[in-house]
Amino acid sequence: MSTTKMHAIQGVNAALHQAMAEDEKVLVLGEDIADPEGGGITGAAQGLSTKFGDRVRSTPISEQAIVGAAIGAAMAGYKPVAEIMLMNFTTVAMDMIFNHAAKLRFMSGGQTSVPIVIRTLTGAGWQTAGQHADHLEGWFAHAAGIKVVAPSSPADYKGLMLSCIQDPDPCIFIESAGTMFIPSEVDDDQGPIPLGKARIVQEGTDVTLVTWSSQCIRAQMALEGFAEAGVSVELIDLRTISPWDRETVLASAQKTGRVLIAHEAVRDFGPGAEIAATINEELFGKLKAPVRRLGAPKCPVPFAKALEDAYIVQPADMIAAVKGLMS
Amino acid sequence: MSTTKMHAIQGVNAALHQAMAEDEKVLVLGEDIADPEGGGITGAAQGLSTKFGDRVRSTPISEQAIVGAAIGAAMAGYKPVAEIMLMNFTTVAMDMIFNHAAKLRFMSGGQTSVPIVIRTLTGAGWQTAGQHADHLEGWFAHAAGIKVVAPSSPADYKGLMLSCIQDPDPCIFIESAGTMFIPSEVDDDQGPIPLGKARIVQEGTDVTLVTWSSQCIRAQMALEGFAEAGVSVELIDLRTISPWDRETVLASAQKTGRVLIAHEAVRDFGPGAEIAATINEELFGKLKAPVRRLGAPKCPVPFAKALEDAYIVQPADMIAAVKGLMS
Amino acid sequence: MSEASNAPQPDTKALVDIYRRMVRIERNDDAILSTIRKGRLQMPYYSARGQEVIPATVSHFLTDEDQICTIYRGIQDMVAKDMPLKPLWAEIAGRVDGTCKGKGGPMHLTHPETGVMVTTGIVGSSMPIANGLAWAAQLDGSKRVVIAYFGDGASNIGAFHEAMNLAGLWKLPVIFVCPNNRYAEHTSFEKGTAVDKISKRAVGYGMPGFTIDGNDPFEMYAHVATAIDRARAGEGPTLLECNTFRFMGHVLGDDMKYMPEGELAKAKENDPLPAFRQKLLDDGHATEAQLEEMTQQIEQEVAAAREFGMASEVPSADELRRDVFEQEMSA
Amino acid sequence: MSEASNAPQPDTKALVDIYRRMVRIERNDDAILSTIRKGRLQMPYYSARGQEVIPATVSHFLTDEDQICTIYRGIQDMVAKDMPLKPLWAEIAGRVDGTCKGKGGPMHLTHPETGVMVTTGIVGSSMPIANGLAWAAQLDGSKRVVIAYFGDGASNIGAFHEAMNLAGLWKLPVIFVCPNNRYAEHTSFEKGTAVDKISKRAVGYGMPGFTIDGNDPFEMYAHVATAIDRARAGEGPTLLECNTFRFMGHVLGDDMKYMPEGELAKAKENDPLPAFRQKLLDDGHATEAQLEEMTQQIEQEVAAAREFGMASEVPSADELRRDVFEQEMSA
Ligand SMILES: Cc1ncc(C[n+]2csc(CCOP(=O)(O)OP(=O)(O)O)c2C)c(N)n1
Ligand SMILES: Cc1ncc(C[n+]2csc(CCOP(=O)(O)OP(=O)(O)O)c2C)c(N)n1
Ligand SMILES: [Mg+2]
Ligand SMILES: [Mg+2]
Repeated sequence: MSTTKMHAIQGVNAALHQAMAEDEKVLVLGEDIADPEGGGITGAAQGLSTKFGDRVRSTPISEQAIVGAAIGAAMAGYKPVAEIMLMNFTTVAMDMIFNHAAKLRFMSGGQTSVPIVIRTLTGAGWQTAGQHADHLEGWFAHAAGIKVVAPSSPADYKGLMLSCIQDPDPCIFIESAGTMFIPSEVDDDQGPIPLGKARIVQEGTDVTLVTWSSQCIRAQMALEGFAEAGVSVELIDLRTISPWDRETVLASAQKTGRVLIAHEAVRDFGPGAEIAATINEELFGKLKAPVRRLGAPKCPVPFAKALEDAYIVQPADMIAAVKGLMS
Repeated sequence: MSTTKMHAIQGVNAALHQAMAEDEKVLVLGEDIADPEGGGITGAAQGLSTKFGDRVRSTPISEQAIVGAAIGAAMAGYKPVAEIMLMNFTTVAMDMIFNHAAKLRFMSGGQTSVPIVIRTLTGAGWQTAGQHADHLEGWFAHAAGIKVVAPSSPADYKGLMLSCIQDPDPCIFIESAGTMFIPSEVDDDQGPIPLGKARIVQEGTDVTLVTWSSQCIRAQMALEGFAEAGVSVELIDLRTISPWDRETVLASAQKTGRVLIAHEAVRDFGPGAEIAATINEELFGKLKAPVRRLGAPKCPVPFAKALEDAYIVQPADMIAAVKGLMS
Repeated sequence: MSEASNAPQPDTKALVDIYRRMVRIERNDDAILSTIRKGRLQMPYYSARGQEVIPATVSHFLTDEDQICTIYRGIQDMVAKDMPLKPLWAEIAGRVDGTCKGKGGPMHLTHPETGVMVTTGIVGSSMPIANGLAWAAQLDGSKRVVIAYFGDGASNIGAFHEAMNLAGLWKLPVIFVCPNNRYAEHTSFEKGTAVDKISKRAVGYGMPGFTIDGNDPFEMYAHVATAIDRARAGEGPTLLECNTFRFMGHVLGDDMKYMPEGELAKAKENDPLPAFRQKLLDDGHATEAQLEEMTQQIEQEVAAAREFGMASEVPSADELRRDVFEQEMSA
Repeated sequence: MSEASNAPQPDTKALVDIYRRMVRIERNDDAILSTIRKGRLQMPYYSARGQEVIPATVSHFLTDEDQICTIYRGIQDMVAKDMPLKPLWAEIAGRVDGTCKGKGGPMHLTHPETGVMVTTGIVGSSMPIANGLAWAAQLDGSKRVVIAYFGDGASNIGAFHEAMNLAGLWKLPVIFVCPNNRYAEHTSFEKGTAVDKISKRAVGYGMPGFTIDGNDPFEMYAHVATAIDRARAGEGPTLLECNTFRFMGHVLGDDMKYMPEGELAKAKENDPLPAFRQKLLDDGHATEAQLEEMTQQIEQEVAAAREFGMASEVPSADELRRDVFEQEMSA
C-alpha cells in the first residue's frame, strides 16, 4: 500500500478534497478559506475552491453568520465544513453551536438534523497569548448533541475528518498547534476512522496514560523517559472526547491499575475530570493508585515564552507523574 | 435580631438595594431592568432605578454590549451588576465574559481589573424547553479568572450577592428556578457571606451529599427519605462552584467515606466530575464506596412535563443513590 | 413608505386568502388562550394577536417548498403557512403526536413538510440560519425563498447584523420580515433602538429596506410581492419592517404596566381583523355568509386539532435518549 | 467627504505634533521589524506601516485622561498616544518590566496611565468595552473621551453592531475610528462587506458617520476635531471610517499573494509619511533641520527602549498564579 508523508493539516486537506469529490453536498466555508484568500489560516482548504468552485466560500468576519449558514444549509441536505479560525472565536458563535446546531435534532423531535463540521485551530506554543490558544473541548463535551474530535496524528486528522463529514450530526474538530510539527506516513487510501474509538499508541502494563491532541504528541516525546524510568506505559490517544471510548480506557485501567490523564486544557473542571471520575466509579477498589490528572493551571495562556512553557504540561511533567504513580 | 421572610429574588433585591446605597460606584444594567420596564424578568431590580436614577439602565437586547459596557465601566472604577436574562443567553456574550472579563487582569499584568457581577437566571421546571434552562456553571468553573456562585437559600442569595459585588474580580451569579419557591427568614442585617465557603445544611455520618442551587433544595426535600431509609446524610451546599470549598468537602468525605454529588447540570463532563475526581485523588483508599454523581442526562432540556420531570434529578433519585451507596 | 400606483395589487382571491390566514391565526390563538386559561395547557405563551396581517400576507406568496425560520412568538407564522393544526396542538400540549414528539414545545415547533424549519427562543438567531437555508436554495438552483421572522428588539443584536451583511453580500433568496410591535418584552422600541426606522439599516447591507404599515394588507401585499419576486429572481434579500402592535403584551399574564396610558387602547382601534373584514365586505370581495362559513370551518379545524392534541399520549422518558444524535443513546 | 471651509484647521504646532507622532510610530515599527528579523524577538507582529496618520491625528486631540481600546494591530495607536516605549518593548519581549509583566504580549498591551486600556485579539471586541469606559466618563461627569479602534473587517461582526447601537442610544462620549485598510487578513473589503462605505452604517445608529482619506492629516484633523468636540460636549458618538492601506500585509511574513497585481505598489505611492514631511517643508511649518532633529530624538528613544526591553528579565513561573484574581492563587 502506498503512503505519503504529511503533516496534520495536509491530512485535513486530503480529507476535504476526498469528501468534496465523493459527495457534491459537501461545502466548505470560513474566513479566507477560498484559494484567492489562501485556503484558510493554515491552508487546510488549499485547492478546494479552484476545484469545486462556489461550493467553497470565503466569508466575512462573522462567526455567527458562518455557523448559521452552515446550520441552515445542513438542514437543507448539505454537509458544510465551517472553519472557525481559532477556538477562542467559537465564543462569538456559541449560541449557534450550543443552542442550535447541537439541539435542533432533539428539539424538532428528529425532524431536522445538522450534519456540520466545525474545524477550529488552537493550542499554546506560538506565543499568541491569552485569546488565541485555549483548549475548550471540555465545554463542548459537556454539551449534548455535538461530537468532539481532537486528533493527534496526520492519519487521524484525515480519517477522523472523513468520519466527521459523514456523520449525521454536528462535530467539532480541534486542530492543535502541538500536533502540527511532526509529519508521518499516511496511507494514500486512508479512509474514515470511526468516531468514539480510542487508539492505543503503545501497549504497556504499569500505567495507563490517557491523552489526546497535542498532549498525545508530548506523551510520545516522553516515551523514552518512561522506559528509562522502567515503567511500562500504555499510551491511549482518545481521539474522540465526546462520546469517549470508555471501554478501551476502562479495560486498560483495569489491566494496569494506574492511570494518568494529560490534556492541554485547564485541569480544573476540565475534561480529564470526567474520565477520572468514571474510572474511579467503575474500578473502585481495583486501582493501585489514585487516578492523576495533568492539565494547564487555572490562568489564561501567557505570552512570555518561559511562562508559556510553564503553562503547558511538558513531557517531563508526565514522566514525573508516572514515576509518582509507581511509588 | 429581626428577620424578614423572603424569596430568593427578594434576597437579591435586598442586596442590590443595600449595595447601591452603600457604594455609589455600584451600577445595575440589563434588559428591562429599570422600574418603568419592571425591574428585570424576575423583578430582582425593582425599586432601584426609582431610587438610584441613572445608575440603573435598561438596555437593548445586546448581550455583548451589556457585558462590554459593564467591563469598561468596571475598569474605570465602577462595580456594575449586569443581568443576562437567562443563562443560555450567556452564549451570545461568551467572548466578552470569557476572553475579556475573566482575562483582562491577567493579560494586563494586574494593571486593570473587572469587578463585575453577571446575574443570570436558569433552571428546568418551567417548561421553557431547550434554550432557556441549561445549567452551565461547569463551563464557567473551567474558565480562569471568574468566580462562579450558585446560591440556594434566600439568605445566601442576599449574602453571596453582597460578596460578589464587593469582590474585586468578575463573578457569575446563578439564579435557578428550583430555588425560587420556598421563602425563608433572612436576618435584616444579613451581611456578605464569604465566597468559596460551603454551608453544611445538615450534619451526618454515613453519606456526604454535595449539592448546590436547585439541587440543594431538592436534596432538602429528600432529607426525610434519607432518614426513613436510616441513612445519616451530611448535606453540603457548595454555594460557590469556583473556587470550591475543597476543605469542607474533603473533611466531610473523610468522615463519612461515602459521597454523592448531585447537580442540575448535565452529568457528563459536568462540574460534579471535578469534585469526584478530587475526592478520589485525595482520599484514595479511604472511601467506603465509589463517589457517585447525579446530573441531567446528556440531552437538551425537553418541553413535555413528563420529560422535564425525568430530566431533572429528583429527590427520589437521590434517595435511591444514597441507599445504593450504603449497600 | 407608500408605493407607486404600479405596485402589485391583490385581487379578490388573494384578499380572501389573506383574510382566511388571518382568521386561522386569530381563531387558533383564541383557542390557545382559552385552553391555557382553563388550566388545560401549561406553556409560556407569546400571543401575536394584532399582528395577523404580516404572516398572512407573507404566507400568501409561499409554497410548501418555501421555508420559514421564526421565533417564540411564531405560532401565527406557522398557522399562516398552513401548517397542520393537529400536530401543532399535540406539540404545545407536550404529547407524542406533536410535530416534535413533545420535546420542543411551542418555542421550538418545527414542521419541515410545510417549510417550518426553525422556531427559536434566542433573540436574533432565526436570521443566520435562514441564510443557510437560502444558501442551499441558491446552490440547488431552486426558486424557493426563505423568510426570517424576527422582532424589532432583535434588530439590536449581533446576529441580525452578521446575517444581514452575509445575505446582502451573497445575494441570498431570503426576506427579513420584522413585525415591529414597538416593544421588546417591556422595553419600548425607542428605548432600545438608536434609529427611528429599522429599515434604515438596510442601506448598510446593500439591500432594499422598507417600513410598512404591517396592519394594512394592501401595503403589505405590494412589498411582499416585490421582495419575493426579487428573491426568486436571484436578486437578493429585502428587509421589511412591518409596523404593528402586540395586543396581549409580551407573554400571557403580562400586565402591560410599562405602557403609557392609552397606548394599548389606541393600538386596538387599529385592530386589523375587523377592519379588513369590513373592507372585504364593503368592496364586494366576499359576503357575510362566505366569511361566516370560512370562520366556522376554521373553528372546526381548530377544535378538532385541540381535541386531537389533548388526547395524544404523554411521551415516555426513553425519548430523552432519542434524537440527541441520529443513533439512539444507550440507557 | 470633503469639509466646508469653516472646518477646523490645524496650525503649525498641530501639524508638527501630528508629524512627530507619525515618525514615532514609524521609527518604532521599523525597530520592531528589524529586531524580529534578526531573530531577537518572537511574536506575531501586525505592522500598521502606512496607517500612521490616523492614530497620530486622533492622539493629537487626546490627553492622558482620554482612553483608547485597540486591537492586535494597535501598537501604532499606543505609540501615537505617547505611551512610554520602554515598558512597551519589555512587554513585546515578554519580560518582567513590560507593561503587563510579559503576560499579555503585543496583542494585549495595556497602559492605563496613558489611557491604553484594552488591546484585544478578538475582532470587534474593542467597541463594547470602549462603550463601558465612555459610560463611566459620562457618569463621572468628566469631559474625557474614549476611542475605539477597529478594522474594516470588524465592521461585519456582531459586536460592532451592538456597540454602535448602544453608543448612539446612550449618547456615549466615544469615537469609533476604523482604519479601512481594504483587507481583513486576506479577504478584501468588497468580498466581506455588503456596503461600499462603512460610514453608511452610522445612520442606522443615529450617529454621524464619515468616510475620510485617512492618509490626509488635514481631512483627518477636521473630522477628528469635530467628533471629539461633539463627544466632549455630551452630544454622543461619531463613526470615522479612515481609508488607508497596510503596507506590510496582515502579519509579518504575509506574502500578499491575495492582492491584485500592482495594488500594493499603488498604495505605497500614497505613503503618508514622505508626503506629509514634504508638505511641512513646502509650507514652511518646519525646516529640514528641525525634522531631522526630531527624528533623531525619536530614534534615540526607540533604541533606548529596545535596549531596556531586551535587557529586562524573563518572568518566573510563579507569575501564572498572580493576577488571575486580585488574590494570588495558591501553589
Ligand atoms: C439573546 C436573547 N436575549 C434575551 C432574550 C429574552 N427575550 C425573549 S423575547 C425578548 C424580546 C424580543 O423583542 P422583539 O424582538 O421585539 O420581539 P417580540 O417579542 O416583540 O415579538 C427578549 C429580550 C432572548 N430570548 N434571547
Ligand atoms: C472573532 C474573530 N474572528 C476572527 C479573527 C481572526 N482575525 C484576526 S485579524 C482578522 C482580520 C481583521 O481585519 P480588519 O478588521 O480589517 O483589521 P486589520 O487587520 O485590517 O487591521 C481576523 C479575521 C479574530 N481575531 N477574531
Ligand atoms: Mg417587539
Ligand atoms: Mg482591515
